[in-house]
Amino acid sequence: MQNLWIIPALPFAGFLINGIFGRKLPKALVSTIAILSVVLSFAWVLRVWLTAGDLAVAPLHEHHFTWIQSGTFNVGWDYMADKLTMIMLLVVTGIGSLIHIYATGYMAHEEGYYRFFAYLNLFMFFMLNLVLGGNFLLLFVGWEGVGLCSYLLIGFYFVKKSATTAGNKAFIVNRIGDFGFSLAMFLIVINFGSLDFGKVFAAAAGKPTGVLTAIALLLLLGAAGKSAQIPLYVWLPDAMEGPTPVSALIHAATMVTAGVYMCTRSAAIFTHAPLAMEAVALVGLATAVFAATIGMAQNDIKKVFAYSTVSQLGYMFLGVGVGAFSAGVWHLVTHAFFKALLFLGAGSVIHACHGEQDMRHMGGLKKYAPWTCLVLACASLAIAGFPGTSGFFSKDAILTAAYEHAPWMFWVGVFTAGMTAFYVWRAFWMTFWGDYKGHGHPHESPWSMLGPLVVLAVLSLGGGFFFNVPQILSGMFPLKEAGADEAMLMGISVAAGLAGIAISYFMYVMRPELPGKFASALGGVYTLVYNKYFVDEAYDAAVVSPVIQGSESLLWKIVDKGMIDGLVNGVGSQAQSMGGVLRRMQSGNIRSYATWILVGSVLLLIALGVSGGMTR
Amino acid sequence: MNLLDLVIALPAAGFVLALLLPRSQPQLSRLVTLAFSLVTFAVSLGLVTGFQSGMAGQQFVTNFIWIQSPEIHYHVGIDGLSLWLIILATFLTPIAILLSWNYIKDRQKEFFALLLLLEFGLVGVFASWDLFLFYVFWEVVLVPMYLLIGIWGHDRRIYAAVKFFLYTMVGSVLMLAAIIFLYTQAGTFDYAVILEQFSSGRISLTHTQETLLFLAFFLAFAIKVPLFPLHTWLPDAHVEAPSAGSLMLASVMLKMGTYGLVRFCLPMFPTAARENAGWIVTLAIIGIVYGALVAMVQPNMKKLVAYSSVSHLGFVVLGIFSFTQMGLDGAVYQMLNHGISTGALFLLVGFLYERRHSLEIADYGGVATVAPWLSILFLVTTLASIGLPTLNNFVGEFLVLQGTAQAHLSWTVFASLGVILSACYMLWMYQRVFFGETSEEVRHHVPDLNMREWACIVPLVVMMIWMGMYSQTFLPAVSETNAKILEQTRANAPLRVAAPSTSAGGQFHGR
Amino acid sequence: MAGNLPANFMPTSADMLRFLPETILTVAGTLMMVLDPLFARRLPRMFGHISIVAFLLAIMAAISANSVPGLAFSNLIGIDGFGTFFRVLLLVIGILSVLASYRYLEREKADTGEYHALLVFSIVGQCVMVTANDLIMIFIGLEISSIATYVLAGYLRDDKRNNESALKYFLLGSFATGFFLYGVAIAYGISGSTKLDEIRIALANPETSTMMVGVATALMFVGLAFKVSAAPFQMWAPDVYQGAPAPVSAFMATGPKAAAFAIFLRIFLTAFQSNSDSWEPLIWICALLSMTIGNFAALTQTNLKRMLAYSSIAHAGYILVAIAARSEIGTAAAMFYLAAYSLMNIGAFAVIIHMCGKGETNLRIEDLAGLAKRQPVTAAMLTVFLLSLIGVPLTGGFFGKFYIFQAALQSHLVWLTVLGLLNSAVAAYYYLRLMVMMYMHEPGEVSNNLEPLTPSLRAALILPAIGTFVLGVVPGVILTFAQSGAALVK
Amino acid sequence: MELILFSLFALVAIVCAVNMVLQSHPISSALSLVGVMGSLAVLYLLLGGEFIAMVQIIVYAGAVMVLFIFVIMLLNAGSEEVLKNRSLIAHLIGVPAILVLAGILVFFVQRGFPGMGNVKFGDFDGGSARAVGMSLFTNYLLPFEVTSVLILIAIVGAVVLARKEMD
Amino acid sequence: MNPLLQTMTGGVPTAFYLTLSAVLFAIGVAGFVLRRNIITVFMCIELMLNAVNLSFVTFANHHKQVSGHIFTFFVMVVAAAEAAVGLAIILTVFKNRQTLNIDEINTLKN
Repeated sequence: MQNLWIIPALPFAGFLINGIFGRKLPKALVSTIAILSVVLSFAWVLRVWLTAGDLAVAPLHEHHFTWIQSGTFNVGWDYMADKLTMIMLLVVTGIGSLIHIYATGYMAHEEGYYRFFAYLNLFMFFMLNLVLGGNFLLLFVGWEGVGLCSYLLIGFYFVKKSATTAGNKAFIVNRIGDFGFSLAMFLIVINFGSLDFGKVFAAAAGKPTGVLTAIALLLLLGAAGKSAQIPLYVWLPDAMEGPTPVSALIHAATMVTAGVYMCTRSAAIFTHAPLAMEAVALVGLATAVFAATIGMAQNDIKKVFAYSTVSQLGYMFLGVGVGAFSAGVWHLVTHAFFKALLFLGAGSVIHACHGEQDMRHMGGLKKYAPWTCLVLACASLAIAGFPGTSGFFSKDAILTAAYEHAPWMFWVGVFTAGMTAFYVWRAFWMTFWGDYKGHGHPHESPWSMLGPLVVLAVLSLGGGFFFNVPQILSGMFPLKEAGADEAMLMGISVAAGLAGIAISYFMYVMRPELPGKFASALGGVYTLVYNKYFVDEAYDAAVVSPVIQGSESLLWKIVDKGMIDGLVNGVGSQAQSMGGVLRRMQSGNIRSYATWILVGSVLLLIALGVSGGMTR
Repeated sequence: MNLLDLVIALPAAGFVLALLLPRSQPQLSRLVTLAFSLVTFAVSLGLVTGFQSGMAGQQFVTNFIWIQSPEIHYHVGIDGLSLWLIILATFLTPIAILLSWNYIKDRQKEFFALLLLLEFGLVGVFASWDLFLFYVFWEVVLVPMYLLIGIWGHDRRIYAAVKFFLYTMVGSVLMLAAIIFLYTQAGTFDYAVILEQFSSGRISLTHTQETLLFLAFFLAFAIKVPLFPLHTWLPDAHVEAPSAGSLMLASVMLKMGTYGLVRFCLPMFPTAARENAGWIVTLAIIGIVYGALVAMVQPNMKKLVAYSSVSHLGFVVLGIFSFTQMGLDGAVYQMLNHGISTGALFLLVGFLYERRHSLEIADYGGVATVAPWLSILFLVTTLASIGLPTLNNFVGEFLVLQGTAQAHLSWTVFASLGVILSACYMLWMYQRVFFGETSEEVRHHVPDLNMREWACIVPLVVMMIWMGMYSQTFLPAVSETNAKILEQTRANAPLRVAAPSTSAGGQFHGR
Repeated sequence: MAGNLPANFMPTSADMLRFLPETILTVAGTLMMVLDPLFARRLPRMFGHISIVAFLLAIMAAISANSVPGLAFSNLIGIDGFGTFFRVLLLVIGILSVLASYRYLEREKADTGEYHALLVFSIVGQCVMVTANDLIMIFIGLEISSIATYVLAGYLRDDKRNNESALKYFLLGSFATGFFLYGVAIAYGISGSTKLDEIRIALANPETSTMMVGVATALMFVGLAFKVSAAPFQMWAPDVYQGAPAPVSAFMATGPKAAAFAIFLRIFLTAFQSNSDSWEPLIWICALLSMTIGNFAALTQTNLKRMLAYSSIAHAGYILVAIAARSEIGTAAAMFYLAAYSLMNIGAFAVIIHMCGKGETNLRIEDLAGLAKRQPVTAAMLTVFLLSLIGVPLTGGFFGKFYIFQAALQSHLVWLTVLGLLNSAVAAYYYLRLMVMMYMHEPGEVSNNLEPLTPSLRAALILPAIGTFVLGVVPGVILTFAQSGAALVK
Repeated sequence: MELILFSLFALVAIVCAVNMVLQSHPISSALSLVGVMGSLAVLYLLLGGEFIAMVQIIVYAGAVMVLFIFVIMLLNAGSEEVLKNRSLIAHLIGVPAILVLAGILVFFVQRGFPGMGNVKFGDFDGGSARAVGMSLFTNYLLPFEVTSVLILIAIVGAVVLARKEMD
Repeated sequence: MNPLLQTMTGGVPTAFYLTLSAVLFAIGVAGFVLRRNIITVFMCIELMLNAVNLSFVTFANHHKQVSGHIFTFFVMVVAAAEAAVGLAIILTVFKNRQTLNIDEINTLKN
């Protein structure tokens, strides 16, 4: 028995302690509890990883208690762990611990310190549930739970309206995704009679393609919500309202990749639904390009990385979509390294510039914050796919698979890679080169923050070597032997990356006046891109305001108050007026009363007498 | 005189006793009623422990003839369906009393006494196994709630109270007609016997008769639920009622309707129920979406919660008329969930009202800064009511939707929209009330929870988590009963159709 | 048989026993007349006490008389469960009316002797009605009761409203009586007898012209429908009830009505049973009309007495539903309902008597405002009566309605039942208005300077309240008796 | 012979009755009512009701009508031309209703009793004072006694209502 | 059969009496509804009663029974009693209102 439950339990304990007593406890203690809980669960993960034997052959299963039972259907609170799980666990707990450590420094001077760490631990708990869950429903538990935590953490500065609004947006958009997810689950139960991964995937092969496609597409909708894919990506950029460690942990490294994990987990279903696979690939690709273009025109450093996250997630989906699940997961892992690093670095930059986020007011930081500069360079290299860095391997794996699937996808992917390299390095140059345009004196961050950065830097540089996911997962997703022209493809993608770096250097270091010119030259296109294609505005105009307006003026005021209540009250007033008529008959005059009696008796006489006459 | 009778009798006794107390010291009446309600709750827990799971029939039965002719029985008993609803009633009454502890200023003794009378009626409704008795309790509930709203309510209380009374009255008189008609057919009001006669085909109704009877019952229940478009009494009643009133109304009284549907409409008139399921479900779904949309734009917290109830109970009706085990289980479980979570919402809104004396969302904002615990508990409740997994509502909603999906996937698709929308209106309200800058009034008038309020809210929060995490405590009993009911809906249906309309059906023609 | 004496004309002791209650009352009434000049000044309350004692004795007499049921006085009267039920009911009504009158008479400084004497006498008349087996007795009883009531209605002779009420009641009443009498004449013409049982036999005979039977039915129906204030002959009721002294209105709305319904049942279910198929639809219509007119007209009333008058019209409608059922259970239902109705109605009027003040100045519904704060007991009692009038379970009103509609449904009067029940939902509205006033408004000056409940009025409130509950919770006590009585109507 | 008598007094009765309704002054109405009663008394005789006929004359035409006339005098009620009519209904609906009533009543009584023989004077003497008195004091003893209550009430009532206000 | 034919055989057809009574009754009703002087209205009631009495006596003759007469007798007694009370009521009304116009006695109404 590996007691997997300990893994989520530790952070949960941390959450409880900090959540309930945190306000009274000293910050030091709070942070120790928080960090300890995560680190310990990381340790436990390692222990399991080392002692658990070959998970590919015998995945771990733990049934704790029956959660829901109705008729023949039942869902247990089951944890299961195979290699995929373990990778996710390592990433989540590992990076989780790093970011916790980092946060102690970053949040040192914030209000509600304890609250922050409580939420963070809660997030870890749910994320680990998501990963460990042995059936769709338990996965869904984590799925919604992390959504909740992201809502809480985005709205951490709850006095800021923009923050809380962003939080709501995140939650609600995710709900739309979950709508798809839950429908998928209903279909699964109808067709498989269970939600256990084991049962479902075992039976998947036998089911009609139509059903599987429907399920897969609905799952994709869910994944798109969680992993910020078109059309539901809109929440992620706003999510940057949250503190930077949150952006790093939740909106870069772990939560947003849940979609990828879920698709990979349900590979058995997807592989039998080619149409859905195609959809996944297209969505991924489209998102990748789309987000990348936006990323090129942003000036808020976190926004840049946010869009880059969206785009990179698109990459992962591309990988999954073209059937290279392991590649997708690999990119997930490496991306976790360098994107976390990018965000944390950005955090340290912001920290250095006293909370300034606009890159146009930065620059020349390399002499004020050398370490930050260095680690960000590593990260940027990795994301640009510089040969040897972790990003290089994973991205390459995806692109190769894409090429085998459909060459044009490869080309688009490469082009995106170029753009990625461009905007990341654009950000890099704008931040560290040139001279400082901000206010105050920028300063290097404390070691509590730099420490994790360094670790991550090492990972994002070397992660590709000692973290060969396809190898690890070969048990689940057999490796393809390298195609003939792989070297060539590799070359092309690297070239694209380098080109991107070069162009950005040219434009932002050698000829800093160029970008402005470009912008004015491009004109309309530029404003379009700069404003993120007005997607938010479009959604607002097309969906949000009509719904609210309609509900307010039509449903509430007209239907509810006007029609239904009007009808009810109308009946009442009718009754009253009928009473009024009767009043007027009651004239008080004896003779008219007598007349009524007379009339009544005449009618009675006729009725009875005549009816009597009829009978005989 | 078994435990159940005790649970029924205690509140009544408390009611009388409280009325007899001297007007001079109201505190006494508070204590007495609280004591009674607590004892009742304790006793009712005995029902849980004594309840034998595994036998779907009634338990704790007491059955003796109350009125000779027409033969009317005092026949009470519980099964998995009524058990938890009774517990819900007994569980919430002490909380309601605590909630009103300081809030009620004038005529306290009457107020608290009426709460006990209400409890008496509610328990009775859920325990009755005699149609007449059921109707008696059904009406008994009406009066205290009418007075609670009308006397201790807010500005438009009278309009709300009368509206509430008349709405319910109209529905229930038709039900009375149906009950009497059944009596003329069956010669008894004893529900068990009537069911037996149905299933043995000794009563056989013509198709029209069955449909009309079904509709008569259904209307009464649908108004109580309330099912769109019969819901407009609810917002007024909630907004005008004192917090305790809203609490009991939303948490327990609305369940009378859904309970009636499961208990009576399905087993007695399966054919009609199945035939009419189509439009009923349509109304339920409209209610789900409509309620949510209207709730979204309410400026008043209680109204918002009220409309959210319309939406939530739409789920219950949906589950009931899916005629699937899961749907039914979910529906019943959802009754309890709604009782807990919406009850908690009204409780918390009540706390806010006691502080700020306003229900307008606009008058709040930034409460989280000054009252962190209040806002955290409110958040948990909010999350529960929008169906976050590991909290109670999720289990219910999931089962309902799953069950419905097994019946008609298209229904589920539309109903699930409600899940999205619920997040919209609840979170939006939460944001406007608790987040943002803290205004001066709020800063000064909104302290954090005090001990009494903790005592009120904590049990509910605990229940939310318990019911969300370990539904096995509650569901098995429910499932067994539901399985039986479903069995009846299947069993009775063919028999009725088979019954030769010439021989048996012919002699039952009303005009 | 003119000339030679019939064998059985000498009244036997059994005859005497069977007529004992009326005798007791008559004696008491006469006694009061004798004592009036002596004690009217000094002991005004004495007469009330006397009549209560008389009523109690009469109740015992009635019950003991029921132990030897049978015809008496050459079949002019017959003692059966039915008659006894109504006798006792009427006597109880008498007691309650007396209790309700004490304070009122004191307040109005009216002479008590004649008042109570008339009350007692009119109940004598009603007792004669309900036990009569012969149209002559019915007619005389009716007239005794009516004439006494005419006088009572105008008892405060200097009060314009009293005069008018008396005049209206008198003129229209005699007018209706004329019709009734003509009907009797024709019935006599057809059957050659005025005894109900003989008429029944004669009418059942296929030779008799059903046309004239119809005519007789119609004319008698007019008279009776007037007395029970059923639509379309209800118009006098609101004016008369409003104008008459409050205790008298209470009495008029219960005593004469109950008696009239008793003979209604007797005549139509025995004498005219043969052509019941032809009059049943008319009762159907009248029932519906009465319920609807009564309830809807009451919706807009502002005067308490008037509102109760309309409500009593509506309740007459409910009882007609029971008659339309034309079954034993229907009869029993009607009897039970009359009992419940009388209790709650007198109770409600007692509250009015309590609060109306000298000269009946406070009769507006608004005058009830805040009563629950000033006099919770009074308010609670009125609430009980109102809930019973609405028909909320655990009250006599509810069970009565329930029982009536059960009878109706067993006679397949489905639509009448549904309409009736919907009507009762409408009725709920105006009864609720009173509760709203008492509980949900702040006290007005009326309830602020309201005199405390006198013992007699307290009794007149609490006894009916208890009765209402008893009838609602353990209806068996009355029900079984009503059923046995109903069985005897033949 | 009988027919002539009947027609004569029937005519008188009807004429008086109509006159009573048409006369504007109550006194003349009262007098014509006396006329009606008188002629009815004769018809009673024809029908063999001697006793009733006598009572009709003595009690009715005598006592009761005198009482009426006394009251009319007492109140010196003038002719009612001055009184204005306040009930349209009575005329709009009343008049036709009355005509219908008269019509159907006549129709019914004529059709209702087919083959009722003739009234021949003297072939029924059950209306003699002896016969009536006999049955009044045997079979109809009870109502006879009970009427005393009626009379008593009438007296009390009249006294209560009509006496002068004391103190 | 033809009434005239009956007259040949002597006597008066019973139907004639009944018709007369019906007509008188109708006249009484007419008076009640149409006249405005209370006393006259009251007298119309007496007329109605008389009409009814005629029927009773006729039927008594037809059935060769005394009970009809008895009934008539009691009707007369009642009529007398009613007259006493009725006139007393009229007196009080007149005392308070100085009018006998039935149309002016209409203060009690909605």
